[in-house]
Parts: sequence; structure tokens; C-alpha cells
Amino acid sequence: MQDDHVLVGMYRKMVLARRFEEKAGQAYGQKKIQGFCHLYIGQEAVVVGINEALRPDDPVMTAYRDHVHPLVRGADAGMLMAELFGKDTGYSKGKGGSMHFFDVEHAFYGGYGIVGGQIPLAAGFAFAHKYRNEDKVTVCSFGDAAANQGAFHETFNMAAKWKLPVLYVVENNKYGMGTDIARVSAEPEIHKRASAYNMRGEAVDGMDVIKVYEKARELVAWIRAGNGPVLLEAFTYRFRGHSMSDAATYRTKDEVELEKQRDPITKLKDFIVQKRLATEAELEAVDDAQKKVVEQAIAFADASAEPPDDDVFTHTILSSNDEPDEKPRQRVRGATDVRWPDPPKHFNVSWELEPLPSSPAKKGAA
Amino acid sequence: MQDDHVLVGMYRKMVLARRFEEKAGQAYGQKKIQGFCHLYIGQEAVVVGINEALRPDDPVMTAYRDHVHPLVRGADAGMLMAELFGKDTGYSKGKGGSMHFFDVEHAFYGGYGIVGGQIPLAAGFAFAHKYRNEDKVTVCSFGDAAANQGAFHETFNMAAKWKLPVLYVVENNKYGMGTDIARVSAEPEIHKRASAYNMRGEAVDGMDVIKVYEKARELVAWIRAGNGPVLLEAFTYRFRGHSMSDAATYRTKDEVELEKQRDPITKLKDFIVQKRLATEAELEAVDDAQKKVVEQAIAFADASAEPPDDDVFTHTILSSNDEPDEKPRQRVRGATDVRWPDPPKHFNVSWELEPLPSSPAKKGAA
Amino acid sequence: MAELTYRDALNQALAEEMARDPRVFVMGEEVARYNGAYKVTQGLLDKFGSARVVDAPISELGFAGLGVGAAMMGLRPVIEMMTWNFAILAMDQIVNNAAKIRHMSGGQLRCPIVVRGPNGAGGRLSSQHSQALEANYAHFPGLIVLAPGTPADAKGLLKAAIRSDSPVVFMEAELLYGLKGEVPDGEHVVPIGKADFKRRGDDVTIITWSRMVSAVVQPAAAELEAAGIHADVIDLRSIKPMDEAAVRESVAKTNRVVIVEEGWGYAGFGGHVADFIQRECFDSLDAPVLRVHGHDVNMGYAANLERLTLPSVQRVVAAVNQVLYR
Amino acid sequence: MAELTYRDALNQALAEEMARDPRVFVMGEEVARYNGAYKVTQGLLDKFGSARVVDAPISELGFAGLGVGAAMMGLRPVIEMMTWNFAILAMDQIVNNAAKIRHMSGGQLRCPIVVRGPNGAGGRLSSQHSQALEANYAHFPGLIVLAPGTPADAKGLLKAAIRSDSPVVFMEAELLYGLKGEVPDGEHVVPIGKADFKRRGDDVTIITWSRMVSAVVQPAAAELEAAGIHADVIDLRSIKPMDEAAVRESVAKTNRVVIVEEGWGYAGFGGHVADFIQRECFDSLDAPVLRVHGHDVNMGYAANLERLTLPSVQRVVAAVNQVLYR
Ligand SMILES: Cc1ncc(C[n+]2csc(CCOP(=O)(O)OP(=O)(O)O)c2C)c(N)n1
Ligand SMILES: Cc1ncc(C[n+]2csc(CCOP(=O)(O)OP(=O)(O)O)c2C)c(N)n1
Ligand SMILES: [Mg+2]
Ligand SMILES: [Mg+2]
Repeated sequence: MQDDHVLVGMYRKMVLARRFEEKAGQAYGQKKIQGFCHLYIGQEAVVVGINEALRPDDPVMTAYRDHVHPLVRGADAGMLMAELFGKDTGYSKGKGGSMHFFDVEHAFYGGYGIVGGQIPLAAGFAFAHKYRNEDKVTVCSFGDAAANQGAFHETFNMAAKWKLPVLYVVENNKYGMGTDIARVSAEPEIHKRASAYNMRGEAVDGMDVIKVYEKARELVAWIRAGNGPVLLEAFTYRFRGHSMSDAATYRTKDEVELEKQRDPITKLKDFIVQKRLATEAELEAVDDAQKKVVEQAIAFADASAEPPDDDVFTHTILSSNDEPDEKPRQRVRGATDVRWPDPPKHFNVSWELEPLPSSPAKKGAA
Repeated sequence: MQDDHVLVGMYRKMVLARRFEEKAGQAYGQKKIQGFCHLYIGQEAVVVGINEALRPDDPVMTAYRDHVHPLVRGADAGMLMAELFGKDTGYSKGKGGSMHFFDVEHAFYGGYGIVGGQIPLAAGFAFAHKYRNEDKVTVCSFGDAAANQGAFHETFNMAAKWKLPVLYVVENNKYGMGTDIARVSAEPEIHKRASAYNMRGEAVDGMDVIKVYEKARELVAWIRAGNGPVLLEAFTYRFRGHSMSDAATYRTKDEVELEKQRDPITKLKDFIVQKRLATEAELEAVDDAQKKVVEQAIAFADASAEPPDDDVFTHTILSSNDEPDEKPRQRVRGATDVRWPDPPKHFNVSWELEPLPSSPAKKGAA
Repeated sequence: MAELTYRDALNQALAEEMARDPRVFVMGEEVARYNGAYKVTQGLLDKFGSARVVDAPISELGFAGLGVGAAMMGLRPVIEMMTWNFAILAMDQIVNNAAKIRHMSGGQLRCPIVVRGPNGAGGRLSSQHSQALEANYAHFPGLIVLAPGTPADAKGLLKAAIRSDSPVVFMEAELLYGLKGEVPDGEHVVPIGKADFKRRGDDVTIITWSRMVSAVVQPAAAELEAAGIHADVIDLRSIKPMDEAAVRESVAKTNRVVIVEEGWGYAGFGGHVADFIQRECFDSLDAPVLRVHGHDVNMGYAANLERLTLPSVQRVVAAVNQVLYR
Repeated sequence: MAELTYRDALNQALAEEMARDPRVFVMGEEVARYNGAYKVTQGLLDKFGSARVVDAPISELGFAGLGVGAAMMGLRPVIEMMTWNFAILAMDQIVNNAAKIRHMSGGQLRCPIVVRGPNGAGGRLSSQHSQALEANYAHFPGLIVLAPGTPADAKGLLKAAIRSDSPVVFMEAELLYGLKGEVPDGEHVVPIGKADFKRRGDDVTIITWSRMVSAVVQPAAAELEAAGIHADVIDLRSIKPMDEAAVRESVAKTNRVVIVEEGWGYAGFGGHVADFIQRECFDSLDAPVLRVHGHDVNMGYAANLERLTLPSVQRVVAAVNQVLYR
């Protein structure tokens, strides 16, 4: 895998992500963003490497550390920033905020705040695809600490048993808030738990975007071929605190400094330059372009208005089935090219989830 | 292990259990017992073998299939039957019924109706013992199908991480209600899941009481020595339906017949007679004695009154901390020899659950 | 029109909706090969196959969440909870995901899921198995909560629930499954949010839902009728949204109200109804709104304890006499 | 008497009770080395060691149940839920085990557990993190539910909760942790089930609890006072059991009531209070009991949406004016 185009593209996305998160952090300091805000800085290789292995229509979801997942799929940076600012032009009209990004157009399905709560949803996505005989692969990320939730166990058992097409990615950044995962997990290498479900489990260096991409490509193909779910553990690190209010004193400076030497962006940059896939200057131009994108995003969010007060009462429940869905880029940018999922209403269910046993005397005594 | 005394004792308990359950089944047919009623017939070797390896003060708990667990610990058969009949002389004054047997005197701590719901409780028991520096081992049984509950996962992780002194026993009778465990569990051999928590997992033939006893003795000693929890899987079979209303048509007659040939009582009987530890006649005398015990239990339950109507309002919540606990055998039989747990109020907590790292720079980069 | 049991009415609704719409599937414990713990899903596996009638492991949180995800992807899951007592384990997925998906996504997504199963006492099952939990779900914005009391409503409301694009909590009652009644054939859809007047009278309004309709309120109303007291009996059917117009109309006429529910009184749904009435019909009331409900205690197994804990015909009659100052 | 924050008052209660009774231990996410997500457990690990202040994995159902078991074995666990939103995952252990152990065992066992943590909105946290859930727990027999609104009550009620042999659901509020107030030193135990009159007046009764006391009701009452309207302000503090005598006494005097709660109105706890009043104080009421509550919607993140969803001083003043027909 020495495809310049792909590598430079991934570089661009990682830089975009980094700049976006840095600016979001600043805006939080200025109180333009409030509540919780969890940055992805340091972990970019995971999301970018995996995304590169996906089709645009493969659904993706994650926990509350969710800014970068839609961003690298092509979401509008300004509208994401506007959501962080609680503005009407945000993807969720300011209803969701930092923890609940949703961009259905780019098959990004959220942003969830209850640790582990998205894990069963992804199995449901994969169930629907198998049910309709579609070959999409759903990708669901969660943190290392989420692996101690009951939802992990219950879902993995079903996903494995029913061979659901889903890639679970545990972003093991070594901590759940202030707690070293090894302190609270009897098995700190989460992918090893897959064996409890006779499921495939793999690990990858999550600070190396090329390795992540290659591993993801292999696994996504394997899943798409109908082999069932996989648990991929990406060992990574967040350079910042858990959220904006966390000073992260539970980690030593040395530890953080050592980890920063594995910065996935620097690593890819060095590789690209060394292999002469692009020059330093070309990459700097990429950097500058991303900075501009993010500056424009901030400007857009700043200039946007709060949602109308009456929005308090909208979208909690449908007024009727006829209430249309919101298409954010169309609503905000007037875009006319918004692709929107339109699953069939009429189709044949050919999946035999559990073929009936041929004879009623299906088993002897054990 | 060729201790006549122990073997004949276990034989007696298995027969007592069998006769008790058969009579309970009849009484259900006569509508003396109502609601749900789950019989343990076929599985007796599991509970008897394990119980024999315990100290009388080691706490035991299980799910709703709970009649036999207290019975073989020495609970009053009449008062157990009275509980099934919904009488005032029952262990829970008729409040609990079949699914909620409790006999604290004999360290039997329930009888739980939410599948998997007792699993965390047992870890709490073991936590308390370690906390007070007591060397009790808690035993918690559950069914094969309960292993797909989130509580299993969440608890096992904590129990293993904190080395809690608890023996978890999965009574794998191959079915959860009408569902073959292999149909809904990606790993139908439940003990293999222990590895996901770096925990010891073992299997035993649950139709052979001697094997169960020997395995339990080994494991209980290992746990009592401070090595942490164990998951023991006993492969067994229930000869009846899931509950009284289940005709169990999901199993073939052949399957059930084959399993009945492994009847744990017959097996032990043959062994005892073969080894000349007791004669057939002696064992028949044992049988007769147990029959009498159960007949008397029925007579006692029949003759007992319903609880007073005002009991509707008692025991939901304490009227004050001074409200005394009910001691069933004392209340019902006027027994004066009731031992009741009296845990210390003043003691020293010497357990270091998680010793602090010696230096703050406790870990380098991975 | 045929006479069907409540159970068969539900079964008919499921079968008709599944035949009508391939997006509808059923998942839950024992729903497929066992044909349902209470036989509500009888025959569906044979008709629709193992991808549309799915036996789940005992993983309530997991399969409820799987249903929510499938609904977000355009299917229309009907998730059977063996009882609502066990669904407490799944509550997070119902109230934190299903009820909030549309809102969190700013209207990009909808979640057409039905979570259904029996609620309330099942007959001598003791405390963990005898809970009526509608108040808990009605509290959460984003959910519809239905509780049919008759076979016809069981069918008509379940069809409406399956067709709803908002998530529905659908509460049946184990002790109703055998209840018989006339059920319209085919396309019988009962609108969500409409109460049903079971009986008309001018003297008192009795408001109730689910099992209490037939088990307690109708017999009480008959007894009262014999004594010359004519009750307006309202079966709410829909807990949320509630038919406020029907309640207003009746109270304006009778000026006296008794609310009857199986569950606990403390923070129970009947309190919500009483609050609505005292606030919105204050000037109509000639007496305080009274409530008959299950006692605020854990349910005992013994026959007398269970009987005395649950609402009874006598308690309803007594409450009516009290609001009539007789 | 010292001026302490609500947070430090809780901390003091924990430290004092742990020093007094070795059976008391604290378990929850981030309670030990991190000193608490909201610093309520600050310093406890250093004082009491790692067996008495335990960092748990993110396994709410598991460690809540572990706490219930430890309580059955004679310890006195204080289980911290990082917020009550997450505790929905643990609800089964709280309502099906803790609340029922004594009953199921026919009085053989007791379960002296406290489950505590912040409830309600935390400030721009959107829908999954902004729920006030006291009504759900108050509904279950077998539980005590407390919701202190001041630092003094936070300390005094937490001490009472830890000493209670019945299980207690203890609801704090994230936005109260920084609130300062006088707190009695040492042995300050507030009795469970006693309301507190925050202000005395003859014109109207305002009933509230938790954060609404200081955030909305006290400022509203001050504003009303300035306009010549004198309110009796009742801080319930104890949601279950509720101080019915205090409510009766006040309503008998004022004849007009407004109930203020942060959470949703539909099937909310305020409905229970309103029902109690209309039933027990019917003849005293000169106006319907009105309620001010969070709107029945999912909480939005945007500043204006959050502000408009929650109860406000203006809404309370308006409701009071309405019950006074002004
Ligand atoms: C069920 C639940 N419990 C607790 C929390 C509070 N909380 C938010 S994030 C977090 C840590 C999660 O760590 P991890 O899963 O490793 O993800 P990371 O933040 O490292 O990406 C906790 C405890 C929550 N949101 N949900
Ligand atoms: C949480 C929960 N879900 C469902 C049920 C209904 N139920 C009762 S027993 C049972 C089967 C359990 O099977 P298993 O754990 O193997 O135990 P066994 O009955 O075989 O002893 C089910 C589904 C329940 N009681 N609790
Ligand atoms: Mg982490
Ligand atoms: Mg089983």
C-alpha cells in the first residue's frame, strides 16, 4: 500500500481533525462552547485509517468523543463547529452539542453519551443490512473503559452468533476518564475478550495510520464477505485530558511526552517526505488549507444565530409520520446534492437467520 | 474420596431433594402451589456435591430454581413447603413463594427471579467478607442462559480484578426455558468465558455427585486460600419442563430418556452398593425416611394458616432501624438454637484492595 | 368481526402487519420456536421465517438496543419483553436512545420501534414479577405509551403502534391474554391518544386502563348501576398522549371522579391524571378526585396478600360512594 | 457552624460517617484516586484506604448490585453514580433487589445501602445528561428517596441516609455542588421525612425540592415579597416519605399552591404532590394547584433551548399570580 493519493489524503484528514479540535478547545476557553467537550487529539490515526477502508455508505457511529468521525467522512466543518456553539446552523440545530453529532448524509449516525450505549445500536444497523440483503459494513467505536459495560457482552454474543456485518473498534487510549484501564479491567487487552464469543479479535498500533488502514481494509473485506463481526483494538493515546475540565494529573508528564513522540501526524508526515510521495512544502500547503477550513468554520459558527426559541418543542417526538426529516446541509447551505438514505419499503427477506433443524430429533444426549 | 459417611449423606440429601420436588409438583397439580414453580429434578448432584464441600457458614444463593439449595443445607422441609403453599409458617411468611426462598439461619440467601440478578449480589457478599477479613466463600449458582446477561460480564470483571472469594456455579442444563443454549450463545461452554477476565474456569460432570464434590472441594479450598473467584460449569439436565406450565416439547423423548439414564441418584446408589458402603436395604431405609420427611412437610404446610391480612403492609420497608429481623425457625417452631449472623460493628479494615503505586511515575509509555 | 382472545388479537395484529410490511420483524426471548412465552407470537415463525421472528438470548439491554438500531436503519422492530419487570434492564436503551434519537440528531432520524410485553401482576408471582410500570415510561418525553384493556384495542392499538414512526412502549397484561371479545377483522387501527367510553352515565367518572377495565371497573360500575348510580367509564387506552378532551368532557358532566389503576399510588400515573383534572376542571369538581390503586407495598405471594394488595371491586365502589358523599 | 459548599458538606458527611463506622465504604467511578468526578469524595482515599474508597469499572449494574450484596452482608455501602442518567443501567438492582430484599426474605434481611449522585441538568449537557429522575424511584415501594437543596441538608440527610437500615436513593444536583451555606459541625443529622419551611407567608404555598429551592423558588419568593405577596416556601427535601403534615398545615393556611420541580411534568413527582393536596386539602383550596416544571421535551444543548426548557423565576411568579387570580 504505497498509494500517494491515499496517504496524502489521510494526512490531510488528520491535520484537519487536529486543527478542528485545537480550535474547538480554544473556543471552549472562550466559553463559545460549553458543557462537556471531549477532544480526539492524538487518536486521529484510528478514525482516519479506518474511514479510508470504508465505502461512503458504510454507517459509522461512536461515543461522545465524536467530532472527528463525521469530519473525516466529509461533514461540513462549519456546521459541526456551529453545533458545538449551540447554533441553529449546526447539524442538530444546536440540540445535540458536542456529544451528539449526527450527519446522516455522510452516514455518520452519532454521537452517544451513555458509555457503551451505542454498541447494541450498531448490531441493529448490521441486522438491518443483513435483513435487507445489503452489503454495508457498520463501524462502531467505543473506548477501552466501555468494554466493562454489560452492553458489550450482550451485544457481542448476538453479533457473533448471528454473524452480523459490523466492525467494532475499541479505541484503547489507556484511560477511561482518570482511570488507567489496567486498574479496572481484569483483561486490559480488550480484543482478547472476543474469544468469549468465538469472534475474531485483532489489535493494531493506533498511532500508525497506515497500519490501521491496512488492517481495517482486510477486516472490512472479511466482514463484507459475510464472515461475521470483528473486534479491532487500536492502541492509541489522547494527548489532552478526558474532557475540557480534566487537568489529567493522573498521568505523568513523562508518560504524555513519550506518547507525543508517537504523534500519528508527524509519523505519517515523515514517512511521506522520506518516501518522496510529497514534499514538505506540499504538505505545508495542505496544513494551511486545513487551517483555513477551520478558521472559516469558526467564523461561520460565530456568525450563526441561536436556534429559534420554539425549537424547544420540536423533534422530541414526531407530530405525525408525515413530519419530514431534517437534511442539515440542504437546510443550512441550500445544498441540492444531498444524498439521503432511502431504504426500500418493499423487499424480500431471504436471510435464514437460523435454519430450522432438518429433523425434530436434532440432538442426542451429550 | 471413599468416605461412606459422606457418600451416604449425599445420597440422603439427593433423595430428600427428589422427593420434595416430586411432592411439590403434585401439590402444584392440586393448586396448593400457584404462580411459577421451577423444579430441580435431575440436577440434584450439582447442589449436593457443592454443598458438601462448604462450611455451614459459607453463603449460598441461586436463581428461582431454588427449592433444593436450602433444603440440603438443613432448612426445615415443612417451612419450605409452607412457603410454597403461601402460608404464614413459610420461611418468608408467604411473601416470597417458590422463587424467593431465604433461610439465613442456614446461610441460604435467596432465591432471585430476575435472570442473572443474583450474580452481582454474590460479589458483594464476597467483598464484605474480604473487607472484614473473614474467610468465608460465597457460592452463587445461575443457569446457562443467564450467562448472556450483562450482569455476568460486569460482575466477573470486578470479582476477578479484586480477587473476591466467590465460587460461581453455572448449572448448565442445556436449556433456558425452551431454548437450547447453543442456539443463543456464541460460546455454549460457559466456563470458557472466564478467560475474558483472566479468571479460573472449570467444568465438571454435573450428573456425578462424587465428581462435583471433589471438584468443588478443590476449588473452594483454592478460593478460601485467597486466589480469587472461579467459574465452575456443571453440565446437567432437568428432567422436567422449565416450570410447571412447560410441556417441554422442544426436547425429544429420546433425548430426555437418554439423560434420565444418567440419573445422579441411581448412579450414586449403584456406586455405593457396588462398593459395599451400604446395602440396598439400608439405602431403601434412607429413601423411606426422606419420604416421611416430605409427607410431614406437606401435612405441616396443609395445616398452616395464611399470613394475617395485615402482613400486606409489613416488610416492604423498615418502620425504623429498631425493627427486628425475623428468625423463621424461632418464630414458627419456637426453636431456641437458631444461629443468626451477627457481623461485627467494629473492626479494622486491613484489606488493601488496590495498593497505591510506590512512585507517581508508575508507568512508562507503552 | 370475530370473537378472539386478547392474545389472539395481538397475534392477528402482528401477522397482518408483518404480511403488509416486510420491514416489520419480531425479536425476543422464546418468540420463535416456542411460539412465545405467552403464545402471543404463535405461528409467526412458520409464516415469516427465522429472520423475521427471532429468538434472542436473555439479553434485554442488548436486544432492545439492537431493535433501536434496526429502527434507525429503516426497519420496524417489534421487541417482545417477556415481561416489563425484566425490561428494567433494557430501560436505558428505551429512554436514552429510542426516546432521544430524533432529538439528538436534530430531526435527521426517526425510531419506529415497538417494545411490547405484559405489565402488572401475573397471578401469585411475588414482588419481582408483579409490577405495573407505565408511570416510569410515561415520564420520559419522546415515547408513546399504550395499555389496551380489550381484545379489540389490543389489535387496533398494536397495529397503530407498529405504524407509528415514534417509539412506542406497549403494555399488555398477562392476566388479560385469555380475555375474549369481539375484534374487527383486518384493517382495524385504533388511533393513538383516543380514550374509549366503556359506559355512559351522569353521576361519576371512573377513569382507568388496561386490566382494571374488565377486572375491576366494569363489575364495579355494574354494581353501582344496580344501586342507581350511573358511571361514565373511561378507558384511557393511551397513557401518553392522554385523551384530555374525553376526560374534560366527562368531568364537566359528572363533577366527580375516581381513578383506578393496578400499580402503586405513590408517583403513579393516576396521580398525573388527578393533577390534570384538579387543574383543568377545578370549577367542575364537587368532590376531591379519589384514587384506587395497588397498595404501596411489594407484592406478596400468598393468595390473600396478593388479593388484598390489588384494587378490588369493593374498593372502587367505596371510592365512588365517597365522591358522591353517600 | 461553618460556611461550606454543598460538595464539601457531602464530603464531610461521608468522612464523618466513615470515621464513625468501619462498615461504611464508598464505591463508584473515579471516587478514589481522582477524588470524585465532582470532587465529592475528595481526600477520602487518603484517609480511609483503597478497600473503603473503591474505584469501580464503568459497570453501573454490576457495582450497584455488588453494593446491595455487601449491604445484605452487614456493610453500609455508599454507591456513587457519576450521574443518575447512567444509573438507569443499574435500576434493576436498585428496584428489584435493594427495594425488595427485606420483603422477599420475609423480614430476615435488611439492605442498608445508599445510592447517591447528581440528578437533573448539569449545564449545557443535552438530553442524555440532563434528566431529573426522582419520580421513577419514588414510585417503587421499598425505597427512601431524598433530594437535599442546601449544604446543611446535604450533610444532614446524607448522614441520616447512611444510618438508615432501609435502602436510600440520594439525589444531589451537579449545579448545587458549588452552592455555599452554613453547615452545622459534627453530629448534624436531618430526619428523613421532614420538610423545611424556607420562608413563611400567608398568601400562597410554594412546594419544591433540590436545586429549584435556591435557583428559582427563593428568588421568585423574594420578588413576590417585594410585590407584597408572602409565600410559605416548603422544601420537601425528602421525596419519599413526604412530609404530609407540613403540606397540610401550609395549605390550610394559604389555600393556594404552586409546585415547582426541575423535571418533566408528565407523570412527574409534582403531580403526586398536587394529587395529595387536591385530595387531602380539597376544602382548603381556593384555586387549582399549579405546577411549574421542566417542559416535557428532551433537553437541547443550545443556551436558549436549555434556559427555556427549565423552570424560571418568571414562570414561578406567573403561576403564583395565577393562583392568586391576579
Ligand atoms: C454509563 C455511563 N457511565 C459513566 C459515564 C461517565 N463517563 C463519560 S466518559 C467516561 C469514560 C469512558 O472512557 P472510555 O470508554 O475509555 O472512552 P474515552 O473517553 O477514553 O474515549 C465516563 C466514566 C457515562 N457517560 N455513561
Ligand atoms: C431478566 C429476565 N429475563 C427473562 C426472564 C424470564 N425467564 C425466567 S427463567 C428463564 C430461563 C433461564 O434459563 P437458565 O438461566 O438456563 O436457567 P434454568 O431455568 O435452566 O435453570 C427466563 C428467560 C427473567 N426471569 N428475567
Ligand atoms: Mg479510554
Ligand atoms: Mg438452563
